[in-house]
Amino acid sequence: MEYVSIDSLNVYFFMWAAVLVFFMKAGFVLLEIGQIRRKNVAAHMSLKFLDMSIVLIAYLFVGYAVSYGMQYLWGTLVPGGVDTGSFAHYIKMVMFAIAAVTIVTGAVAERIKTSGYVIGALMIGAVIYPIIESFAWGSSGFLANIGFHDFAGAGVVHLVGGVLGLTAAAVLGPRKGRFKNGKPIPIPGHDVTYVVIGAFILAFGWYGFNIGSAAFIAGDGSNIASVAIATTMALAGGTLAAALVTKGDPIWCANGMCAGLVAVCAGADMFSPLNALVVGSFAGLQTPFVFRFVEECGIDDTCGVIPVHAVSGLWGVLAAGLFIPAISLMSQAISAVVIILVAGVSGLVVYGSLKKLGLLRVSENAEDIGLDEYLYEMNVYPEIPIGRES
Amino acid sequence: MEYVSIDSLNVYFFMWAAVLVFFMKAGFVLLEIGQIRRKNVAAHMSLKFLDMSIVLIAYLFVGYAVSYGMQYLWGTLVPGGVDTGSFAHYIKMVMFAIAAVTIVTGAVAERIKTSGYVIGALMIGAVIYPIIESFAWGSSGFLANIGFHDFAGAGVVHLVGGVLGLTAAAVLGPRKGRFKNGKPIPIPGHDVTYVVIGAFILAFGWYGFNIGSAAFIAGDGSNIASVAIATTMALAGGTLAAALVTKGDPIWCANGMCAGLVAVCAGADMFSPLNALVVGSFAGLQTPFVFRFVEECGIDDTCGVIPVHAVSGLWGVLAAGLFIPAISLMSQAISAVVIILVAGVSGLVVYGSLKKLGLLRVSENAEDIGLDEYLYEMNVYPEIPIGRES
Amino acid sequence: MEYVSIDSLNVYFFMWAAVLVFFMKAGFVLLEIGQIRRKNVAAHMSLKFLDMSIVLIAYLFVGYAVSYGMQYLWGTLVPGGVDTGSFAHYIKMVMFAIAAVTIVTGAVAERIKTSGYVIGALMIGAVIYPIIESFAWGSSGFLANIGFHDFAGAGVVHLVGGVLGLTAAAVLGPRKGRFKNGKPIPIPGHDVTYVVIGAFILAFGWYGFNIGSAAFIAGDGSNIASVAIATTMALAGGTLAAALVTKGDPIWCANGMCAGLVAVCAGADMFSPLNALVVGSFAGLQTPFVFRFVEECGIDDTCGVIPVHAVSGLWGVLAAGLFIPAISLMSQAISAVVIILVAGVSGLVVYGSLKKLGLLRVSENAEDIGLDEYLYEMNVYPEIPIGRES
Amino acid sequence: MKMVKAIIRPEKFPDVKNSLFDIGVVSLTTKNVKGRGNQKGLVQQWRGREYCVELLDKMELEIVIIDDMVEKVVDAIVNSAKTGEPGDGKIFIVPIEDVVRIRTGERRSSALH
Amino acid sequence: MKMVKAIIRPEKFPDVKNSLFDIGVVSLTTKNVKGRGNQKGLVQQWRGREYCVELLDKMELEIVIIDDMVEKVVDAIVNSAKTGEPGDGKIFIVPIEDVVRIRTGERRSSALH
Amino acid sequence: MKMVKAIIRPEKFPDVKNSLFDIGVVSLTTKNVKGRGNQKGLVQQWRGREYCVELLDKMELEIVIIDDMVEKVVDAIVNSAKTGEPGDGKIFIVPIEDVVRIRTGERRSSALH
Ligand SMILES: Nc1ncnc2c1ncn2[C@@H]1O[C@H](COP(=O)(O)OP(=O)(O)O)[C@@H](O)[C@H]1O
Ligand SMILES: Nc1ncnc2c1ncn2[C@@H]1O[C@H](COP(=O)(O)OP(=O)(O)O)[C@@H](O)[C@H]1O
Ligand SMILES: Nc1ncnc2c1ncn2[C@@H]1O[C@H](COP(=O)(O)OP(=O)(O)O)[C@@H](O)[C@H]1O
Repeated sequence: MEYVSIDSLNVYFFMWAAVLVFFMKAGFVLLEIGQIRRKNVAAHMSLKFLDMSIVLIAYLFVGYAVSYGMQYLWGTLVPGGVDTGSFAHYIKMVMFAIAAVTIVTGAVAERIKTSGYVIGALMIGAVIYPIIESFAWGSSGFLANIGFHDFAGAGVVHLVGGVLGLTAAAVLGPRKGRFKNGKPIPIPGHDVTYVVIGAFILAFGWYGFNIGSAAFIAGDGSNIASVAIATTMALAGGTLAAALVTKGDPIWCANGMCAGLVAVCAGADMFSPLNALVVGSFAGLQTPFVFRFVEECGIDDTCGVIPVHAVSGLWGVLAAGLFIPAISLMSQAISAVVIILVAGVSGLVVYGSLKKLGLLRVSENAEDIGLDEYLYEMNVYPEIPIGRES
Repeated sequence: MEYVSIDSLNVYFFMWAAVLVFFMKAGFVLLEIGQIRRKNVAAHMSLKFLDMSIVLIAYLFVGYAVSYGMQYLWGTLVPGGVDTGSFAHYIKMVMFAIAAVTIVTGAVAERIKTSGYVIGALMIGAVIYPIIESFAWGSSGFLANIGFHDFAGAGVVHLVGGVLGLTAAAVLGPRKGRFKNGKPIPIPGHDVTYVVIGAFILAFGWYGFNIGSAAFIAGDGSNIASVAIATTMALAGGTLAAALVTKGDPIWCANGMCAGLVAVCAGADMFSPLNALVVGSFAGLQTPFVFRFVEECGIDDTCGVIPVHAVSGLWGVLAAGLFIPAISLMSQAISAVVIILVAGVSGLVVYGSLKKLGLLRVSENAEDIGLDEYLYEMNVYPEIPIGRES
Repeated sequence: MEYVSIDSLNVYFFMWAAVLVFFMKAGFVLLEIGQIRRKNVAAHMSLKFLDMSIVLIAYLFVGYAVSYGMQYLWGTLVPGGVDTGSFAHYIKMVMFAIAAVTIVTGAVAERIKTSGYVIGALMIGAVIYPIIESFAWGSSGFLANIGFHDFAGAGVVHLVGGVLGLTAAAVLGPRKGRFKNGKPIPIPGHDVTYVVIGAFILAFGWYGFNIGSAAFIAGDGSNIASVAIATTMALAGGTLAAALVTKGDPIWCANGMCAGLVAVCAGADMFSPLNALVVGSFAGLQTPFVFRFVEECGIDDTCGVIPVHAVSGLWGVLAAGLFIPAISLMSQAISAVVIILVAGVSGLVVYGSLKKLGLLRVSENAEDIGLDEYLYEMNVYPEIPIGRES
Repeated sequence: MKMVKAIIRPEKFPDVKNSLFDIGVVSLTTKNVKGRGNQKGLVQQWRGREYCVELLDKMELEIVIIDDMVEKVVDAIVNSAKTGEPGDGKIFIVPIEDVVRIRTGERRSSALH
Repeated sequence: MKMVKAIIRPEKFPDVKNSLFDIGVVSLTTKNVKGRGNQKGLVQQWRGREYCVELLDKMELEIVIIDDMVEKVVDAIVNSAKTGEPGDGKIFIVPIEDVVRIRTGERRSSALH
Repeated sequence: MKMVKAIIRPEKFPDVKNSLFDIGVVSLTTKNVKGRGNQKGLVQQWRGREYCVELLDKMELEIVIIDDMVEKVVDAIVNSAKTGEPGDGKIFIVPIEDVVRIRTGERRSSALH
């Protein structure tokens, strides 16, 4: 009988994970479009297609090299190229990259220009995210060297995506009608079912994200099983805590579930089930309050990216230091600050410049009539009469 | 070259399966909300979030211990806890548990109180389901000892869930307007597409459920491949049979597909493809007729849980005895009776008590205006004008 | 420690892939119903259930034997049957078969009779597709012998499905109102979101299709990783190219993504990432233009099956010969011609005969009032008022 | 002939329909409308923050009848649609100069039923 | 001026539109309405069990015209909307006292087209 | 009493509502309607190919008021709904013979507000 090599199992394991992470895209699409108005749905989906395809390409040519070594520059990661051993790693990491980049759309929905958004996504996917990735996960990254532990990207993916979203939303300004005399007025989305199904698709893919963040499957498999348990408990805690403070409002349950999953990422490999439950619960708990606070600050975070990704990501990074003796809270805190600074400053520069160039925000007219009509003369649900009180 | 240990492959295999089973949640949500009215959709999704998060937690602390040994009580299943070997088993079984518990919502939709439903789900997930699980799958469970064979839970999961749903629906009483002078009046759901997509998501996850019910992958892999074949043929038979007796009505095709998948669970490891085809076909065939019969009995089984889970589960348990020489029909029958009794009596006690305490059924007013408006002042599709003749 | 046999890993790997391919069904359903009118949605979903269940059964009894050897005839592929080693292969190939067959619905939607469609699907699944499969993938298939390389079915699955769709659409004739004095008039579908989510589900499943087309996982796993990279780059190229020529129209992005995935199939095992990017991009690029051209020819290809499956499949087959030195362009071209001839002639015969027998096209009245009302007296979204200008 | 145009609460429609049936009025046309008046707007929530929907869902019935039936119809509607709370709606009486039955070309009151 | 208010089968709208166009009537307003009358309700199924939808989908046209056009418009509608089966619908003639074109403030018949 | 029946652009509704409010008119009923007139149809695309939607989304307001208010209401609507482009809509004045408040049974003008 022939036996299986460790490599072939781990490559297959990475494929499994990468494919699940890819599917998170469908989750993001549904989660987000459910929270926006029907008149902007096609345009929003277009952003999601564009950021995905552009980042997939940019990361092959540039991003992966920035993160993991210049020998990979310009797509030399090809059969016959430098390093066949990196194939599986590449495919996993590129899926992480498209997830990180696409977080931003949730914060800028219903008012950003396609051109500006795409340029921003390209900058993030090719440069900003890979730089931070290299700090934390690159060989001899400087955050890694000071002891930063971020197993599945609470910091590298979610805090980065969330902070970039925050800067973009701040630079863009709120949607028309979102505030009246400084008071926030909710702009209901168009489909709560999509929000919920999107969140479940995300959670499904998240198992690939978290479990697949293991560098290999240990001999008895316990390393990946314990990640799965931590992930599950954080998901449960995030959902339940959000439910408790909102009487079970399904929009918040969906967001709380995601928040719990974000927070657990940093220490999913080392949290006990109880740790994970607590970490996830707190993430879910803060979500509605932070969302409200962000609103009060005059920032229009369309889909709640700031509480779900930025704050939960930050909390997750710190919680790993708090709960796990082997991880230094100080290292975690310093790393969080570094990440926030790098992401925040880059975000301000990128979106600030785009604004200066007039590439960031659609015209008031386009916002009024809706981006779908404006850009595509398209009605996303041609047979459903329009029922919103205008 | 290093080789892969059996353990690490099997743990990974369990993770794959568990993650697929987790995703069934999204399938249940869509399948069920498609069959209810729009005015109750948010509230229904809230139930699904709540039962999932609560059972995930309760099963960690109590349920798994009830099923598989008191050494696991109070979450001692932690890194550094009693038994790292159980991690992967735990994660698979907790996903089975959330599936079993969530079957009930389909029978009680559009009229149950959140509090009552959640208490019921907690009782089922922490105690009732684990007890039955321990009988069948626990080490030296007494049904296992008399030769009960239930490979993937036709009895333990579906018959239990279906019978609990039946008791809950019976205790709750029908939705307002469901019967007129004793004659059943259909209350159409709001979205047939959701019913169909939900069923396909369920079937997708079901492969994880069934294939993942193997305790390990055999050396030549034939054990899991033959489960996959049986599952596929049962799915085909269930769909086709339901189609034939309903002229291809997609709601029934969806339900028939699920019924076939339920029925094959008991003997999916031993059924030949032809066995599975016959078993699945009969399950699909009975679905519309049993649904009609249940209606005539005055029971309002909103989403058809009784034919799809209870009756198909029962049929599957018996069919394993009928078709597979190595399995005793008598043991299967006795076990089915035990399961029906335990689930039925517990269901009557739990839901009966909740009714007594006034925690079971929403007010007539809430039912009239819709649970979403009543509980959340929420309109689940804010831009779609309301088109139902009231 | 016990080690894992190559067989058990590969069987598990096939199961993973097969289950993903199964899930493509949900993607096809959403992609297609999004592109049709609401009044025909239930009937269309019924076709999808019927073709799936019938082909699953027919392929077990006949199709697999036609493709891979008469020893498998009449379902002898059973435990205790001829060849346990074929189980896993069977389950993978039957999922490929249901995908191939179901491509046709996209071309004939909104006007085909259930009976005619089902008979056609049965012919394809039991005979036509297996014959072509045996040419290319069967032991000593004659196309295989002349050096035809079709790793994941750009020719065998997509070109076949697309050409059959083309013949069916041509024989059926266009939907009422699709052309006015020979000028094409678009008939908008009912849900662009479904189109997009359907495409993402398809892409997700496609990873199973492509990666799972590997006959085994190589010792270092690099064979499956490089398939994954090629698949990803083709998907990115197809999406981006379609976006560029349509200003990001999400319907075209969705179709372009699928077109890229089709085209990469033939050489996904040997394309470099750059090859795959170019191959996918061209597939995405041609999609809107070919669709327009097909329209101008007076053929009503409801969901764009011809550009996405037929033309992209053809391009993929040729591209493998163009870009990969080890593959003969001549063999690819000859094989493409053979496939087109066999599929085209069979399609004309089957659909032509069905037309003669009056089994192909619904009555004008049924088309007017909608198939759902006509066949099932069903309103697929009972609470959404009808808003299309009739 | 007159058109009785009644704006009612949608949930009262089944009762109104029945009491119209009792006085022999079967034919009618209905519309989903939105209205505002004395009744306060509806408070709704999104992500837990309240907003007010000013225009409330109402149902409009249009019933064309001979003059002699007007009071009967008005009474039937008032009695069956009333809850006593603001928002019960209004009835407007509109003159109708002629009626045609499309199926037959009949005119005036003979076209009505 | 009069308003011709016609309730027709939705599937007849394209024909009605064309025959109105032939007599020079372009401007009109349409609504999706539901109605009941002589036509029996629609039998629908859910899970294979039948139920009856009493209110049927109809389309309402409102066309405001000068008095002299009324008969022409009525004829055009009757001729194009008729199937001869119950449910073809009704036309109601409603007096209109004045018309204003919002764009210009024009009044009466000059505001009509 | 009169019914002022105004067909306006949906996006102008908030302005119209406010200017009606300014002259004390709160109560009104609205409908989503579709219309055609001088304004050209809307070009839409599907898969990049254009098609024309002939009937455009409009909003209809029905406001029943005492005769003395008619001119004020007309002015308020004209001023707030006008853009000057074809498609601004029309106002029709319809006579109303009586009004009933369902909640109280009140009649005529006292039933109006
Ligand atoms: N003057 C009016 N003109 C048009 N519609 C009106 C008028 N007054 C009331 N309505 C309609 O009747 C509905 C109920 O009226 P409202 O004033 O809220 O209650 P009530 O009639 O009990 O005082 C309103 O939502 C509106 O649709
Ligand atoms: N008296 C009426 N008042 C208001 N609407 C009416 C009246 N009679 C008929 N209608 C409308 O006309 C539609 C067709 O009428 P119906 O009686 O079914 O057919 P027919 O006009 O052929 O006898 C009804 O569905 C209803 O909308
Ligand atoms: N004679 C009419 N009868 C009924 N509705 C009309 C009439 N004329 C116009 N309308 C309605 O008013 C809307 C705007 O009219 P239109 O002619 O396009 O613009 P304008 O009033 O600026 O000339 C139309 O879409 C239609 O709904």
